[in-house]
Amino acid sequence: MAEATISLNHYLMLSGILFTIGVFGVLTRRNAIAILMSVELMFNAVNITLVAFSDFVTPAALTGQIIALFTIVVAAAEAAVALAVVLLIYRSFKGINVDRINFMKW
Amino acid sequence: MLELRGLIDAIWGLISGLLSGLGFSPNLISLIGYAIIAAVLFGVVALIVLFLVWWERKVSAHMQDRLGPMRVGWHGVIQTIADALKLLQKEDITPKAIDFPIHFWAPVITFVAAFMVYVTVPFGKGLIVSDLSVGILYIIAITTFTVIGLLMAGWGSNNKYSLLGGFRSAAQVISYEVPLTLALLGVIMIAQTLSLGAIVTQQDTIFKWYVWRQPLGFAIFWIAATAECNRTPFDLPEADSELVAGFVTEYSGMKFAMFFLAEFVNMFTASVIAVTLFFGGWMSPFGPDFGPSWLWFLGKTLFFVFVLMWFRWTYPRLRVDQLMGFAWKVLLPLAFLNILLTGIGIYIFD
Amino acid sequence: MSDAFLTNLTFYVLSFCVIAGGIFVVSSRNLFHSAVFLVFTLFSVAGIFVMQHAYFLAAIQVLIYVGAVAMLMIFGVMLTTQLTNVRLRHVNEQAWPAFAVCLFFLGFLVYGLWDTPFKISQAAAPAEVTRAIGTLLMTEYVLPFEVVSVLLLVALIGAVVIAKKE
Amino acid sequence: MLQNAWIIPALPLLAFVLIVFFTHRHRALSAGLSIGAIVAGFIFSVTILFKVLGDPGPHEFYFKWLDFGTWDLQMGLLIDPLTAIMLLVVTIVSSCVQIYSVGYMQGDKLFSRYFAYISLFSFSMLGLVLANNFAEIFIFWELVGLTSYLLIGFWFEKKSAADAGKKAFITTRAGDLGFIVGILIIFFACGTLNFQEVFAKIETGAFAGGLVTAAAIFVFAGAVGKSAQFPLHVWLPDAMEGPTPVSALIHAATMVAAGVYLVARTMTIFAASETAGLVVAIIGITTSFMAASIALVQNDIKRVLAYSTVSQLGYMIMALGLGALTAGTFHLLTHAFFKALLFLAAGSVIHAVHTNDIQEMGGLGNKMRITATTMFIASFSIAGIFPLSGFWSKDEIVAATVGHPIFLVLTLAVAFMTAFYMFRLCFLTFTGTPRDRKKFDHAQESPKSMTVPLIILAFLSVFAGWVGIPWLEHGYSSFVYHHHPHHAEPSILLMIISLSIGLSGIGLAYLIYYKKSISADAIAERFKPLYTLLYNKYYFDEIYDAIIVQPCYAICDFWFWFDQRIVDGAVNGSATLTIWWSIAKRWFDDHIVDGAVNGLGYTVRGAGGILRFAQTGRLQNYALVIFAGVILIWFLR
Repeated sequence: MAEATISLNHYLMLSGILFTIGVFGVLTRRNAIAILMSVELMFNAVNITLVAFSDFVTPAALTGQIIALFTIVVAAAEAAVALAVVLLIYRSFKGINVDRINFMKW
Repeated sequence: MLELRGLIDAIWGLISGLLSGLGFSPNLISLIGYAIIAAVLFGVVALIVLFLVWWERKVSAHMQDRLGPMRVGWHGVIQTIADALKLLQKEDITPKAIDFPIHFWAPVITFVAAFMVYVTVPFGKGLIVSDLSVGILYIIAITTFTVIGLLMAGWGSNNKYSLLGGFRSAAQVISYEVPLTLALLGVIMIAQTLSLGAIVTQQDTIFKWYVWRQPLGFAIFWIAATAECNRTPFDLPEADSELVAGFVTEYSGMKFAMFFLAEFVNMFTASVIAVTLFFGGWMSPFGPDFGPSWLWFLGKTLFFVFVLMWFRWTYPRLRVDQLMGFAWKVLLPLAFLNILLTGIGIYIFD
Repeated sequence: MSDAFLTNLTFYVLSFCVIAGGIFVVSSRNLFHSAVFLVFTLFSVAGIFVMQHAYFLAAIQVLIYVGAVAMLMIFGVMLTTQLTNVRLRHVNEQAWPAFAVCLFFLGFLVYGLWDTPFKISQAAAPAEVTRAIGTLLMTEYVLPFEVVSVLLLVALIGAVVIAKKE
Repeated sequence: MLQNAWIIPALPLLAFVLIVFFTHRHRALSAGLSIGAIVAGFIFSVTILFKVLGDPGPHEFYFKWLDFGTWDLQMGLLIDPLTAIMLLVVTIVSSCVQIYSVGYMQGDKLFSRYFAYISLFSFSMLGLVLANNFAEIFIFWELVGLTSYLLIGFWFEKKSAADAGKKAFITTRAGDLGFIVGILIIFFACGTLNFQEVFAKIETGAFAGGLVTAAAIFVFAGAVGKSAQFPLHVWLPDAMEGPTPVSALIHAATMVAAGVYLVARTMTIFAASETAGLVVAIIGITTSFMAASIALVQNDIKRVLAYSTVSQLGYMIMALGLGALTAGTFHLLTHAFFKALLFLAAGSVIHAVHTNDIQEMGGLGNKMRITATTMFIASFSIAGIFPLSGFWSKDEIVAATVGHPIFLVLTLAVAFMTAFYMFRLCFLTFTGTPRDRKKFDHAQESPKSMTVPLIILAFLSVFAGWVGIPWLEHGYSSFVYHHHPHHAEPSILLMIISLSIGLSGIGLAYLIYYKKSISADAIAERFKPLYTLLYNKYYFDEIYDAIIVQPCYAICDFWFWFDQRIVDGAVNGSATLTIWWSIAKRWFDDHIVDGAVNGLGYTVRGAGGILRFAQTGRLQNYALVIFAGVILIWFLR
């Protein structure tokens, strides 16, 4: 098998597919927590990209890994705050379907 | 002196020679090797756990001035095996209202996660499957799967006692994981490595045991580890008297056995971490190569398992509000203090 | 049978796990199942990290995502789901347009990535990656590190304040 | 070791912070913190003294505080024998005073605040002593001024105390203006503020001539203000409104000595200019003589001591002006101890009888034995009686004036007056019959926490001067000196003269106030104009009021009038004009501008009514559009 080894493009493709799945989830799911999960998928897709570039392009500098580390931390903070918001929405609207929360319309 | 590494190498040499003689490719042989290692590891840990179950029963019995199992084998040594066989044979009752896949996979995940830890545990000189460079972190990370298993069990059973038990257990395990990790950080700061193998070799005499330099860290770790294992006085998730049996209410037969075994594996794991990080692991206290290393490891670990059992039969259970308050208001600040003191110590002495 | 074959096999298996897990996360009707698949996906991503020699990051991924973020999600699911067996639509009415747009986006992405050459460096990674990351965090990236720590504190307090009952 | 000397001032600062933020509700803890910090500082100072005895240095440690490229401001330590001695003096006196304060301030509702201030003062004073450059010394200089202000006005609900605080602050500020001008001159001339570098420039002659004289005199102006020298001495007697321990610490032993210390520290500058030296000496002796004469007739026990302080500071300044650094700083050392003791003993008396007026005291010696004994020891010391501390240091100063006949005569006159007024004070307070029976009956000896510091200081008042006995081979003079050790030949004749002058002063006081064989009133009657002049302190306060304060008020009145009439008139006039102009503009606004704006508004509202339906209120709609838009833009790029 000539092109046997996994190249950077493979990882980027994987990342792209995962990102697209995440985007689809964000755009279509009605449940707020499902949307948050989809956002986490997008974060992970980005992390794969970062680490892939770090591994293939700048293996000595580790920049990608460190940024990915920061992404993980920020994602954790985001998840905490977002879930707090979701809980608040749940208490105020007796439900967390985002298409019910549409009173900011015309 | 009786080091097992040589024996293992010899046996593996025999097997690999045989396999390559049969025309297997090196890759396949190494795959088969991994499989054998996994099987042996599983067997060893399972054996230890069987022993622990029996031991716990004996210890508790003697603490209460009873005899415990006496009939099956010498002093009831093979009682556990008999019990396990009984559980295997029992009907696996699956309630109708459960969320089947979740209910089914919960014990499996718990059980597998409990065993995955042993990949990077140094059992003796050279007896380590893979000395990961991020060893401690790996163990901490893998143990979090236990929580997933518990929550799945609690949710999947579709039963209020199970759900409450799952909730309590998850909250407890997550809360105590924070001080536990921070307590281990002290050792990591001093050792300058995350690899368990390296940490063990740094403690080659009794005087270099990290417990002397990290007494507070060890105390925090040990309390948190007791809570992590859901052992008394922190056994609220299964508090029989309040929640029937918590998240295992709806489980029976082999699935129940998996939870049960996983609990004992976790107990053993906690002792292993304590011994490895704070008490020199397989290193003998009197300098290197004093007696077989795996025996030292086993002896130290079993001592700590015994301490856990001792706790269980000595202390009453905490209330749920005391439990969380203790983790966040006492252990966590103490763990931070420990890190601060360690930092100052390193700054001053190194 | 070669070493490369094993690597490829691992990659494709892991990729399959990631993608299948992801699809289940966004398509499962049962939120709890979504959450469990999220855990599965995130764990597989940790495997991808291991393949990319980012062992520390893999451990952190498991610790933070599986141990904390996914756990939060599960808690969120448990705290907000009313236990009714009414089957509701789990996607909104723009599902098909969104699907089209996403498909287009994916196609575009695949087209773009198929043959693009990158500057692959052959430089060796630091011997002790974990130590190198630690050193970098305390030297070159100390400012982002501090900022992130402040952010975490703010998020912690913010989450408590927001979620607290009046 | 020596580079860690910064800990000495840091400890009181820490105590200050802790008291202010944490322990201010807890009296014992506050006092303990404060005393603990300064006693620790004292122990550290002793070790530093021994280090410096081994290697006099000067040792300098500093870091760049503000780096301006070509030059920088430093923060640092300069440790030489003078610093070591000053550290010791400050920490000893401060320790004694703080221990004393525990008893003296007991029952005051601002007890903790008092200790916080005292700690802040100790920090500032120690920092001042350790400073290695003009900028740093000026910062601490102002800090001690601030704490002095806070402590004088400590009982701020009393108007006189608040006023005295302000007076002290403003008067010293006049001197500080000179000081900062001096610093600027030095910086202009040398391009640096570091003491060592400035001195080096002077030694090499790079900084010389009139500029040095100007710099020296301006710097000296700061010392004049802080050390209460003529003509800025008026604040110190009023500063006695503060608690007595504060008077002992700040206005007798340490802060007022800061001026002397400043001159001693920058001795090289003064030595470089004869004119400046002469000015310093003249101001010193003038102050000394004037203050001593005022002290002769005052009746307030603390004011007598205050004028005595001014007078003794004048002594030191004069000695420094005459180039006798050893004599000046040696007197600073001994004076710190016996003057702190005098104040603390006076405080003990005031504590007992609740009055400051010596005419209402008398006969207290039997009731307050420790206080009386220590006060007499201090008085003998200040009068220069052999072999107490004061004798040796005063003798050094007298020896320094040999060769300047006018100075010599005036110095001896001051010595006579000093002995006289000190013993007038002691006899009126402790001997004879009680003149106010009620207060006498009420009086009793002060508690242990007050008497123990008195005993410690009495011990020092007797023995501290022995380090400077002129026959000593390696005494004080071979430790603290300018350029080269100054070994004044011990002159027995001079010693006998100064001793006999001191004794005759005591004798006169004994005759008038103990034996009553000469009537004090008769003398006062005889020299009525002189007595009135002295009693009213040469009318300094009144003169300053007439030539500075009243003109200030007059100027203020004028500008108030100007503001009311001229400025306000202009403002009002322009306002009226503006109103007319506004009315005109309003019409324009209502009809022309609003018309245009409303027309636009109607158009926008119409368009919005149609377009608003794009706002579905659903986040995911927006997100889809955004995402699709981004892809589109990327695609069309």
